[in-house]
Amino acid sequence: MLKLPVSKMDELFSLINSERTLYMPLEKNSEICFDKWSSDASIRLDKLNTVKSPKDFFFPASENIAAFKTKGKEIIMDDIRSEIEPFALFGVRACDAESFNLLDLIFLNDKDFVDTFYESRRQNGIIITTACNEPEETCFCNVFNIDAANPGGDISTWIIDDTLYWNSLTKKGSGLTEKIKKMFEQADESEIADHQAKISGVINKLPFKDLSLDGFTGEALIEKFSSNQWEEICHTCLSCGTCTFICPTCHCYDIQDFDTGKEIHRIKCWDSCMYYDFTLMAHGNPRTSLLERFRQRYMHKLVYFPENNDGAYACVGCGRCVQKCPISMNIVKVAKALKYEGMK
Amino acid sequence: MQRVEGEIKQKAHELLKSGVVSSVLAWKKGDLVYDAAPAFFKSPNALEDMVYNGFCCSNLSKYLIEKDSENEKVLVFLKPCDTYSLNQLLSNHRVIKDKIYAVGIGCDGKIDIEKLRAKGVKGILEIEEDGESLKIQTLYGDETCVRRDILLEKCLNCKGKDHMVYDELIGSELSEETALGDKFSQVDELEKMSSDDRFEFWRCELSKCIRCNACRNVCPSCTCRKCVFDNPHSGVNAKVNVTDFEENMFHIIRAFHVAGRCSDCGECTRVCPQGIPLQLLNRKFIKDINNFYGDFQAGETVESRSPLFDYNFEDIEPNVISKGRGIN
Amino acid sequence: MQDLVKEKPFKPLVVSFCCNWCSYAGADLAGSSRLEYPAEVKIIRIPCSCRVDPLFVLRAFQRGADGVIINGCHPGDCHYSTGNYYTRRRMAMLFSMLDFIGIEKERTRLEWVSAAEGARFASVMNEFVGELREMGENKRLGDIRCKE
Amino acid sequence: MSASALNDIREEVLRISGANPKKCMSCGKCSASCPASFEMDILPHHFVKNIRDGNIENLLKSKTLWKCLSCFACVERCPRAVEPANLVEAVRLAVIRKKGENYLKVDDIPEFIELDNEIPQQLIVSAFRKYSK
Amino acid sequence: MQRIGAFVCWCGSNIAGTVDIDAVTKSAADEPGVVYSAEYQYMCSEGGQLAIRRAVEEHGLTGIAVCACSPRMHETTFRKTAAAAGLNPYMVEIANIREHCSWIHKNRESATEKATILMRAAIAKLNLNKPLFPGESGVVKRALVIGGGIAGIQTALDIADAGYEVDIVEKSPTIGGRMAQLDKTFPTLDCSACILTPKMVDAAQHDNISLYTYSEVDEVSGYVGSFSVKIRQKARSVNRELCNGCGDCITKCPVKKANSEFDEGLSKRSAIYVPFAQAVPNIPVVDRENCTRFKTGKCGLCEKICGTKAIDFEQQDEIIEREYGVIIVATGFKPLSPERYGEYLYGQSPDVLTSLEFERMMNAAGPTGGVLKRLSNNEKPKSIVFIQCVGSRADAKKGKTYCSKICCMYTAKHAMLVKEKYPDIDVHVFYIDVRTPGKNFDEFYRRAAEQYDVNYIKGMVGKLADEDGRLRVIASDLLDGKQITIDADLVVLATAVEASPDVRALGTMLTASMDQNNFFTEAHPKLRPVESPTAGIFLSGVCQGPKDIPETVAQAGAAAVKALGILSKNKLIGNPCIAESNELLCNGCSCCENVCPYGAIEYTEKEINDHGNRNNRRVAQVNEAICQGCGACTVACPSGSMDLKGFTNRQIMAEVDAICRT
Repeated sequence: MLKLPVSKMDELFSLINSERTLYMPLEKNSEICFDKWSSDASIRLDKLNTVKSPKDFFFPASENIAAFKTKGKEIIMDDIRSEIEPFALFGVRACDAESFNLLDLIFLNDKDFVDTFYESRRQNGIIITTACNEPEETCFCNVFNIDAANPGGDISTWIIDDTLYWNSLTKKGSGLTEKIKKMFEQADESEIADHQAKISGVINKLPFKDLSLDGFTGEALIEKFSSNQWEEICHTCLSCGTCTFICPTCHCYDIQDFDTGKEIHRIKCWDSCMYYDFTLMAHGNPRTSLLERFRQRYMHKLVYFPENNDGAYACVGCGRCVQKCPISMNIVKVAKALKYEGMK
Repeated sequence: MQRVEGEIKQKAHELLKSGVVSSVLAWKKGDLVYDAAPAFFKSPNALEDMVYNGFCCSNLSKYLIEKDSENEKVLVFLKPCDTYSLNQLLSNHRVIKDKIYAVGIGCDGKIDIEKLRAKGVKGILEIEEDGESLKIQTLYGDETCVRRDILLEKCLNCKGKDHMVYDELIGSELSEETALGDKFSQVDELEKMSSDDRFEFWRCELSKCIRCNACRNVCPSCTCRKCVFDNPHSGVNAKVNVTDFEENMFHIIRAFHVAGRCSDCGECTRVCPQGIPLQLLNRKFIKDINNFYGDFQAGETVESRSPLFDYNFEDIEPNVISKGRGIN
Repeated sequence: MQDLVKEKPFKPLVVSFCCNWCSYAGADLAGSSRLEYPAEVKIIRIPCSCRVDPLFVLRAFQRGADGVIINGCHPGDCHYSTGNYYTRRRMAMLFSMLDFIGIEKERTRLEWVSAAEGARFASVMNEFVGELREMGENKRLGDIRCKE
Repeated sequence: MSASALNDIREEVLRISGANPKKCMSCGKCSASCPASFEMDILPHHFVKNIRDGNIENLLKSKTLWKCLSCFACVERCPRAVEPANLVEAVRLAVIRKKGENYLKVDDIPEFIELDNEIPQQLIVSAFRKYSK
Repeated sequence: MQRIGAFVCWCGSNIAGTVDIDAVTKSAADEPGVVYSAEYQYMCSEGGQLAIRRAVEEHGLTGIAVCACSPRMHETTFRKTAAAAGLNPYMVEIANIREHCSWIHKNRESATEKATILMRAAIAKLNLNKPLFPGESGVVKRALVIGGGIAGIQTALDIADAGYEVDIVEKSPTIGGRMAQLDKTFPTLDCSACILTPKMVDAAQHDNISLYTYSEVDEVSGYVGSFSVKIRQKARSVNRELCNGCGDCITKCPVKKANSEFDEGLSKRSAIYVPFAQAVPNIPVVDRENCTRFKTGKCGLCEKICGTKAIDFEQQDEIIEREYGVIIVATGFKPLSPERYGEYLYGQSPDVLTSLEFERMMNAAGPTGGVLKRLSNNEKPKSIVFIQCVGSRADAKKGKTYCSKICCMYTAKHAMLVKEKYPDIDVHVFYIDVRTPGKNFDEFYRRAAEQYDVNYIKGMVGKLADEDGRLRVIASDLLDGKQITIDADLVVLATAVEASPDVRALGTMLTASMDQNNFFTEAHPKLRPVESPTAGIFLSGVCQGPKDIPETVAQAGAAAVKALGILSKNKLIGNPCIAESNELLCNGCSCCENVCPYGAIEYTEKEINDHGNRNNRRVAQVNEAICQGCGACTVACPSGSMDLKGFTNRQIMAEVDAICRT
């Protein structure tokens, strides 16, 4: 473990930026989001979660994946793949860091169907996490065994009073650390123990800390699926995509074509299961009602995903949906409403 | 407020029990103190969770759309500003008046929890409304705040405390004008800027758009079965904004499609997760309509006809505006 | 080297919507009177100016138009009696909104051209293209994908 | 008086009166309705025409200015809402402002008003202007 | 996918002189959907059309793009060519490379580039064209004329003479209208009744004409070709079949104090009455408001005297439902009441009359038997003053903004009639302008001034004052610049022509647009002056705007011809480029309905099968027979469910895209 006075952080960022493009939560146009660091940027590491999760660094909202054009009556396909520059994300929270592992399960796990666009971004990105000093009332990462005091990623950091603690966890992390090591002093893990305990203390007071997901298993699928709770909880859902688009783990996308007049761009873009045209096919849509789409989202996160991925829920407890849903619907409410369905 | 909540609950209880209505559309208490979600209540027992407090911001009229297909009557509670939306929906035939029982309820302005967070208040556990001041308990100590400072943007430009349509009123004495000034002041400010600065301003704001459609889906005037932006046959559909142009187009067209029908309820601004002041676009249209064609407020009456579906022989020429010789 | 590369004069792309009954006929008259106006102007025939959806105007800008001009019958002369009155309100709203978000107001125009006003049609087009030449390329409302 | 000064007066008269002499169709209804017309050198319809044509100079000197009773019969009767009395009033004002000297002293006014509290404000103001020439 | 043929026309040197035809033809071949491209000297010639027909056959073309002159010139030609080749005529698009290109550009390079782009736009649109089929609807061979004045009578006679059945609905108990009230007509001074009465009789006796007097239109639905109308025949209290028109009832009626509408209230009539001697039909009406029997339940003298037992106090309004192919509006006018202009003392002095009242007084069958007298003292007047433009040419707040057109002429007529009969009476006419356009009109007016010594004074009357029983007219003589006073014994006001405000309700029923003065709007002010924008509704007479008798009759005939144009068809073939609503997308919000100038959009509650989801929805439906295809609704529709066939959103966008694709 290494450490460095907070006053030298700018110097550190400058050094990392010289190695690879550095992104971190910045305030710009009264919005805080991950953006390209510069010496005069307004850094907002105090902000717990950016509204937009940093998942778009690996899985962007839209991406051109192919292009075609015609020459006379001939169709020519263009290669539009571009080289991904190495980059680093600083200030990623434990929950968001875990979300990348979940996305890996989708885009990388099946070796026959690797999303190479995602893959090259993953390979080129280093995730530097920061422990959460002041968890919000909407946080429930502990439910998924994520520890805000041990935030994970390639490198974990803690900002405790005037000191930044730095700990590499992976080979990629160590690689970067090696290059900038000269700035740091050595530190001992015991130095952060008190701080970690303090964070755990706050987490123990969080309103949703006791949320239980017992019983959300494949065996209970039919009972959960056919629960009559769904109708009641989905009734006032607006079918907007807020929850999906700010969720760090949602990963559905659509493929659409755009004719620029000179060529066709084939665009991969985020989709939301809350939209009525999600899974719309030539014959129609297998999910015609709001209830079905709403149910899909939560069944996917809480039942289907863990069933297919060794029990990993497609949720990291970041609390974004709890904060931002226009009608205050969120995964916590759903989990509570369905708690007893299918419990033996 | 608590008394009004009691009366509202009692009214709901009474109408549900007597069978006048088969469901009640109101707000439901959640786990967090500021959580007041719109919800339907179908039995008198369920009414226990009903709540009416400073966080009940949702404009419930949106949920009345196409309730006519169901053969039942809904009791709905509407704040003064929500009744404009209901009227507009009635005049667009999106709601059938016979299928609803509208109770107008008083409102003294609703609280924007995001404004509280923006003040740096974290880990909010309890909020106690004590007249004009709020006592807030957080994970990190107690705070206080002046209520007026964290009112929703829409409440700062309140349209007034009169209900435009209702079957009966409850707690209208609660109503208190919260309007602080001219509702067009922000539009005026922007108009005074140079074209370049305005462009810069809207680029900054609209570039934040994540195209989640919350503004559209919450809007009581956006009631299309299938939005042009969702319709693959329209030629303009897209699921995300790939370029600046798409960000601009989505919001210009959305504002245009509700121009003359927008009841200025401000839900678009409230629900935008990115905090884009979308209501300004609608306000600009409202201001223009007022200036060019005479004062008009959509939803004031059911009979009112959108100025865009009307004309006058002497209407202003668009070039006069676009050449800057007219208003601005 | 730079001096040798002759800079191409800017040719604005103009989409001109003309109603079938008055303005299109006016444009025809400009043609049969051999009244010149810039070739940058391309005309789309529509039944009435009230057929112009703001989406079409935005679409033209997206695809690289530098100016959009809508032409209809003079107020009171509409073939469909009231169409152009609606156009006038709609375009007043649209133009004002474009201005509000910072798009140069001179890029959009609504003109009344009767079937007898061939000369006027030509002079309006000349004037409009002249203004656009001075203004230069439409950068604010274009779609980068369509420009490459 | 220079042409531009006269034009300025004309603009000012149009602004103050808010009337539009171009609406006049020369029907003469104003003159016909005017109870003071027998004493006027320039009849109301002619007055309007002069303003429309920009012949301000002779209006400034005309008897009509001081013979107009401001009874508004012409305004009431004018079929085209031209408001001749307002034009006369505006020219009168232009003259008064030029003269810069009031024969009726402001100090005299309270006494004057005490005669009758019921006197309409407009009458007092009109009379004040008229007799302070 | 379409198989498109592109045909580029040289138009001799008209196009080929400036545009590189070869280059345009070659690049057309590369456009999507194009399987064949060719050029020809004159595409519109027999040879050119034959080339197109052959190409369709040889290459299995589904659409034709012609790059040639304006579609306003030859679109119809090429549509016919397409039809002759077995294609749907709407699978044709024209790129206007002559008027919009070769004729206005001199530079060959840029003209060729532009022609190529215009060609591309036409092909882009054509790729999205669909065959269109004009709708057909049947025609009910019967016309309805609303209003039985000279306009209505003339229209009805013309239609009836052409062999079609016509119904006239007239509000009052007799046909004849305003013209029947007139004494003489200008500029010939012939007797109004003498020329009108035969027409009234013709109308009544015509086999093809049915009269519904004392009737009003209650409800109209349907559209051109098949309007469905409810006519309310008000209770006359006299059985039309039994009455023989003897008039005994009228003589017997004890009530003699009711105001005669026909005499403008200047004379009295009984409670059971016929408006005037020549009334058609000659069947009395009981004025229930004045009838003692209806007021008190007693009396019934008429019933007793009637030899045919035709009096029926129990009679009820009768509703008649009829189908019509066309409707002609001939609702006429009423004179504006001058009471609002206090300065004229109308209603205060019995010696101030309106022109129509004066007309009655001059009539031999009128209230005074044609003797001119002061109603205040029954003396012969020595001096008469006529005042023109009463209520006309005014600011909207003060009267009517328009010129009533007929007043100058009828005032000259009145002045002349007075002078003819009583040369010793002084006649003065106050005018603002004397407007006499029309055949022999100015001559007529000059005759009044020159031969009859009528004193025309330019200027308006300020006010009238009652001076010892005479009327002092205080006015301004503008030519003298002097104030004048004239002591008159009689003052006649030439009041404005005004459309009766209750016509607006009829306009709404017919969905026929009206202007702010309650005159019906014509479909085009110059080219379609007798048609309403609403198909199948025609305008006859003053209901469209002020007119004199010859103009009214001319327009009545014109309206009849236009109506016959429809009646003579067995089927109406519509323009297929009309609006179409996609019921799956329709919100039922009424936005489109609000802007439709024709009332072509209706809403119905309908079961919609939305991909298996069935529910009842309110959806818009475009009536193909009424829609004219302007497209106003398509933009008002936020969801895009309303689209215009032949000019769809996608087609126009495709054109935009093609033009911008540089």
